[in-house]
Amino acid sequence: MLMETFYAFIIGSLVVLALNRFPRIAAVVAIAVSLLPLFALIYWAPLVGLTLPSYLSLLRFETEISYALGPGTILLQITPLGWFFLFLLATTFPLVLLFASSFVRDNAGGFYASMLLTMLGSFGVLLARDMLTFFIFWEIMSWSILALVLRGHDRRAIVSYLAFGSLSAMLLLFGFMILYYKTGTFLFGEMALEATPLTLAGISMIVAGFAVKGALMPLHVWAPHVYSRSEEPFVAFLSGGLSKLGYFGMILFMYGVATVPFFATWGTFRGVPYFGYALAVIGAFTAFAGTVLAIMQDDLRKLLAYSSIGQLGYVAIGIGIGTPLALTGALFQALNHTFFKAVLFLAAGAVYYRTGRWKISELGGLGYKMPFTFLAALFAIFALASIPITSGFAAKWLLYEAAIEQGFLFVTPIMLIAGVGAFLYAYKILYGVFLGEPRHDVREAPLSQLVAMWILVLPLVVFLVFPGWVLDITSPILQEYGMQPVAHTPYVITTNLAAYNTIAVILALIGTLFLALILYKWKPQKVVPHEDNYLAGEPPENYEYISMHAASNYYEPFEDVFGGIFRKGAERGWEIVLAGAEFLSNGARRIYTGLTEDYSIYILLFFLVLVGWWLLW
Amino acid sequence: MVIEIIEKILLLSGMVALGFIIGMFFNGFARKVTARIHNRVGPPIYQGYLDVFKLFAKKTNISHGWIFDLAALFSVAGIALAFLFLPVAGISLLSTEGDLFLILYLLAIPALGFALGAGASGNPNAAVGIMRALMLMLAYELPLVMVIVAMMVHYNTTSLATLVQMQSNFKWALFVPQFFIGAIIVDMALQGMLMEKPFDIAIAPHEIASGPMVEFGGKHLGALMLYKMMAIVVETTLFVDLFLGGGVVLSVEQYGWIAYLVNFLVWFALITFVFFLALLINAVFPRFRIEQALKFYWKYDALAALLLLIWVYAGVSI
Amino acid sequence: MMAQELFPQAQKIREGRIRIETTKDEVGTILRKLKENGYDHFVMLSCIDWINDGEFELVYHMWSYEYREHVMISIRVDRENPTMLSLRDIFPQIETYEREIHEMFGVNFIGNPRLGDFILEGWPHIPPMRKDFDTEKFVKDFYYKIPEVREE
Amino acid sequence: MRNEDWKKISRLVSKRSLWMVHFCTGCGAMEMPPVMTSRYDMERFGMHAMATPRQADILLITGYLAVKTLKRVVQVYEQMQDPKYVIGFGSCTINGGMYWDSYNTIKDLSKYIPVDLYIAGCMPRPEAIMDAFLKLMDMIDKGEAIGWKKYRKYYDQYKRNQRMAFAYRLDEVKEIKEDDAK
Repeated sequence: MLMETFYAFIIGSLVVLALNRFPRIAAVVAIAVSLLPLFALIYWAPLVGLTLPSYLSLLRFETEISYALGPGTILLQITPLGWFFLFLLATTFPLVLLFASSFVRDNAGGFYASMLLTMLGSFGVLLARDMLTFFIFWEIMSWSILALVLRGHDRRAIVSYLAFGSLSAMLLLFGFMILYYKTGTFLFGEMALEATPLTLAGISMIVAGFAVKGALMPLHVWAPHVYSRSEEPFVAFLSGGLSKLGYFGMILFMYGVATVPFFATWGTFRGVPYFGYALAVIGAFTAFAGTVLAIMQDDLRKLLAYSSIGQLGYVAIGIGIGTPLALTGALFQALNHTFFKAVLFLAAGAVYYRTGRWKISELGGLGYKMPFTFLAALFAIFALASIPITSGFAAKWLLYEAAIEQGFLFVTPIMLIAGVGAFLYAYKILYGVFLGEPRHDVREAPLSQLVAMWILVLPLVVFLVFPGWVLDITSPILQEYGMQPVAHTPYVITTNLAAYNTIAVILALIGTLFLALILYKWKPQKVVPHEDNYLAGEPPENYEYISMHAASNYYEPFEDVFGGIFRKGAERGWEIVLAGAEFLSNGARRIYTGLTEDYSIYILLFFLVLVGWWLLW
Repeated sequence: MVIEIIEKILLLSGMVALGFIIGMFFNGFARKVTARIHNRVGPPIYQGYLDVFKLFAKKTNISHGWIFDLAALFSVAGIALAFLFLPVAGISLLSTEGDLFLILYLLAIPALGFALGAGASGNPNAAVGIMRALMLMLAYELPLVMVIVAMMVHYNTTSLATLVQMQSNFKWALFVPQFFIGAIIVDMALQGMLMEKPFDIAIAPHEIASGPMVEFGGKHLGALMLYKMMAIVVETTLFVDLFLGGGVVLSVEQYGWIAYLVNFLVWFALITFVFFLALLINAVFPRFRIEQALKFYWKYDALAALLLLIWVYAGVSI
Repeated sequence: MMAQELFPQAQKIREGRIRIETTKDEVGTILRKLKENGYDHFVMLSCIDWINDGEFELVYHMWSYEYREHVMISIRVDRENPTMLSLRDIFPQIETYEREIHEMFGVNFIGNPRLGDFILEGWPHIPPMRKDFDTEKFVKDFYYKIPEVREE
Repeated sequence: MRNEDWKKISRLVSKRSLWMVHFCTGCGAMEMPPVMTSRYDMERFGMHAMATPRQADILLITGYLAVKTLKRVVQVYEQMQDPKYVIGFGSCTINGGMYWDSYNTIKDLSKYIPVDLYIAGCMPRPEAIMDAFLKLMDMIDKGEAIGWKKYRKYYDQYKRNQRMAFAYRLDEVKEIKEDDAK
């Protein structure tokens, strides 16, 4: 019932729109519809070598379909790559809607309808078998995202999204046209690309178009505005799920349509094609700059937005390097990022829901007030900082290994230092929001929000112990592209350079924690209130004169050193581009004088050029 | 099977205990050396043991809640974990199960755990101290990872155990010209890692009342002292493993248990020496400001590391 | 311009030390004028309790780095109801001295918003620097009468 | 091992590792640098200056205490963790010293917090300070330095005296009793 799923989404979105006045019922309907991709995911699981019990697959979904729609045909087929990204989107989506059921208040029907359409588009994109289908669903997704961005009522966000969205669409369209022109087919499977500069330009355009969606620098400008001015459940899905579609497209076109030998025609650097190397360098730069910018933010949403950009830079590095190890790492990083960033955005939403504040410097001390939100966020932050007690580390490890395997001397340190930078902003979130002086007397977040967050935390914990399970589902993707899968067992990943045994780490950590616990429980302790704090002997009645929470301008020395270089850098660059475009179009306007004589001269010149070209050729 | 597991567990806990014992010794050693440089008598060399014992013998122990307690737990557990993943005197207990990247990230567990607890105390001094510590970490990690990456590419491995093995028979990385410079760069980074002067910015007792530790006392402080002392052992061992062949001088196959003993003694002498170098700098320097530290590491140290990278890059492709 | 040229009533006590006796209303003008003419350092504000005259004397000390000259502007206020206008708009640091004088002598400076507890927190008696406050008696009646901690 | 033995060992070790927080009021702080540096070197005994009362064992009060300062001293003292010891330094802490007739300095520190040891003199020489440290270590060893136990036991009396001083009035007692009744 593949086509029926699409109909269900369309009907579902109409129904929730009609149920605008009953947000609860609308939420239930939307969640019910949103579970369909999940069933599809389960039914298609054998494709990636997973055998799930048959009672889980309640509904049957075709693996391949061609559906006549008017003059054209919609061609859909599930591939391992599509399955992997569907796994990210289909698991996040219902939970995000669950969170939204208590978060979104006004015009809820519109919200759910747009969300369902977004998912419809993504579902189609992931299943598309040819470029036309891909483009149609891509545009459905993009425009329904615009509908959701419009709900934020922020001019900057809307304008930047529109501008970069159209740029992305334009680049994709041009790229598709070039590919069609050179190969004569729309089907991904039948395209045989010749290594000509034109095809390379086409592929570059397509990759650039996807880079906009993946918020790769310098095409990221829309992301911080959109992320920081839209509703949190949507942003969680946008950052967690939808931004991955850009990277899905990149992998599809760089390794499915084009191949490594195709890129290698133009030379390689340490076994990596120059094209991929450039992408990896851009990715590394994005990871570093995104991290530095995230460190400087005070708005929680902006911080998370820049952190998203930075973390997705790693995915781009992996795709750029393009060895089996790197691709596995990129996919793993995409998976981790989906879950931890969704949790973090949802936790930020929960904090906002209770306190009504976004600024980190105005929050504080919520760890004791909202312990479950805090713990979920803590896990996500550990994953974000890739501490080896969550699955976050395995992905980064694979990427580092891949970079070292290729002998990348200059990209790897940037990746590593961006990883260290992640500790800085991770701690800024922890301290500014959850630790420090308690400033808000609030309750724990509602149950629906907690459930959504904690289910999203689950994969981080599971794949910590069994990173091999992720490698199991990425192996078919690599095999499809003719690559050797990474050697692994459920908990040991082995590369040419070293091995990583998660069980050893976890057991050793449990052991040492146990030792520490013995040491620690040896003596009883007394819990004192927050007021009993050493401030050079200042008695608590004078605390009103002292700011106990040091979260505003937290990394001020850092900003003193780096602020000038990074702040506003990208936007200023685009402003220059804009000024250039304006200058050029002003120049172009001068040609259109409105005089018949001038136009006849132009036509004459045109013919002269044509004749000259014909003569010389 | 069961006996093997028990054996392994005993070995590992013995290793952790050894690490703590050496760490506590280093505390007294450091104070004694500093005192002698200051022309003082200084405390007895076993002072570290007394201090830790006293802290755990305190009658009241004040906590600020369960997040505060995580600091003590995670700092001790995390640093012990990092120690287990290091090859010590050629003995690699768990070091084949992970690699250098894992160790670099394992070192973040105690740091972040500690930061978590310090932040939970709600003291502004602690927050400022943590800010400085994290920024210092960002500062010294850049030259450190640059040199480490250069070594990884040069030796074509990321595993520290393999690296130590490749340096056996005195083929120390220190004797390779480019990594001699690398060792100097990393030694400077080590000064920041150990938080000795001029990089004791995060603690700075005279400015921000010992920074992150401001609210810790009694057993909590005892746990943190254990962490700091063990961190000395871990960080110096990392240096010794990277550049000085991990202290392996005799091969175990040839000499049997004597080799273990000798290697162990050599390892101990080497880490003491590395720490001693840091102490010499510590004893005579005042303190940097945090911007100065950041600029020092990112300008001079990282620039030197960049030259090293270029050298290695040229060397590899020839 | 030096203080003596500015104010004819100024007396020279000795080299580099000038004293101007004036009234409550004029002190603001004098301070302003001195500030404009190189006497840019406000040193301090002091107070003397002339208990027999029934007056407080407030002395504003100014210093000029240019002329190396110390100018003391002295005014007298009524002891029973001591009030004075706050001059914190001329030199902001006067605020602190006014707080001190208020606490130690009970002079009320109109226009100073921070006349609260300063050094003595919650002092219930008459201001301690007044000459009719007997410190020795207070110490004997208070500090020495606080009981020792009895151990059973 | 019996509890007594354990206590004995713990005292034996604790006395060799005394960490100190200085409460530097008045002129007494001037005498501390020689004690800490190479001439007298108190680190010989494992003594160390600490930054916060949470970490410290000894509270060293060097000089006179105004009532406002006393508030801070009490706060600092209560933030220290048991066992904790107080050393009163100089005559000011014993009887007010040269401030015997000041309306604003307390005369006898032991009325407000329990003092284990006084160092007489104005100023005490560093030798006297070293001697006091040795004496304190001896007292700890013998179990005589029990100021922190006294503070727990007679908490009401100490608090009453403190409140009297903070209010500059003897009749505060009534209010205190009412507070306690609540």
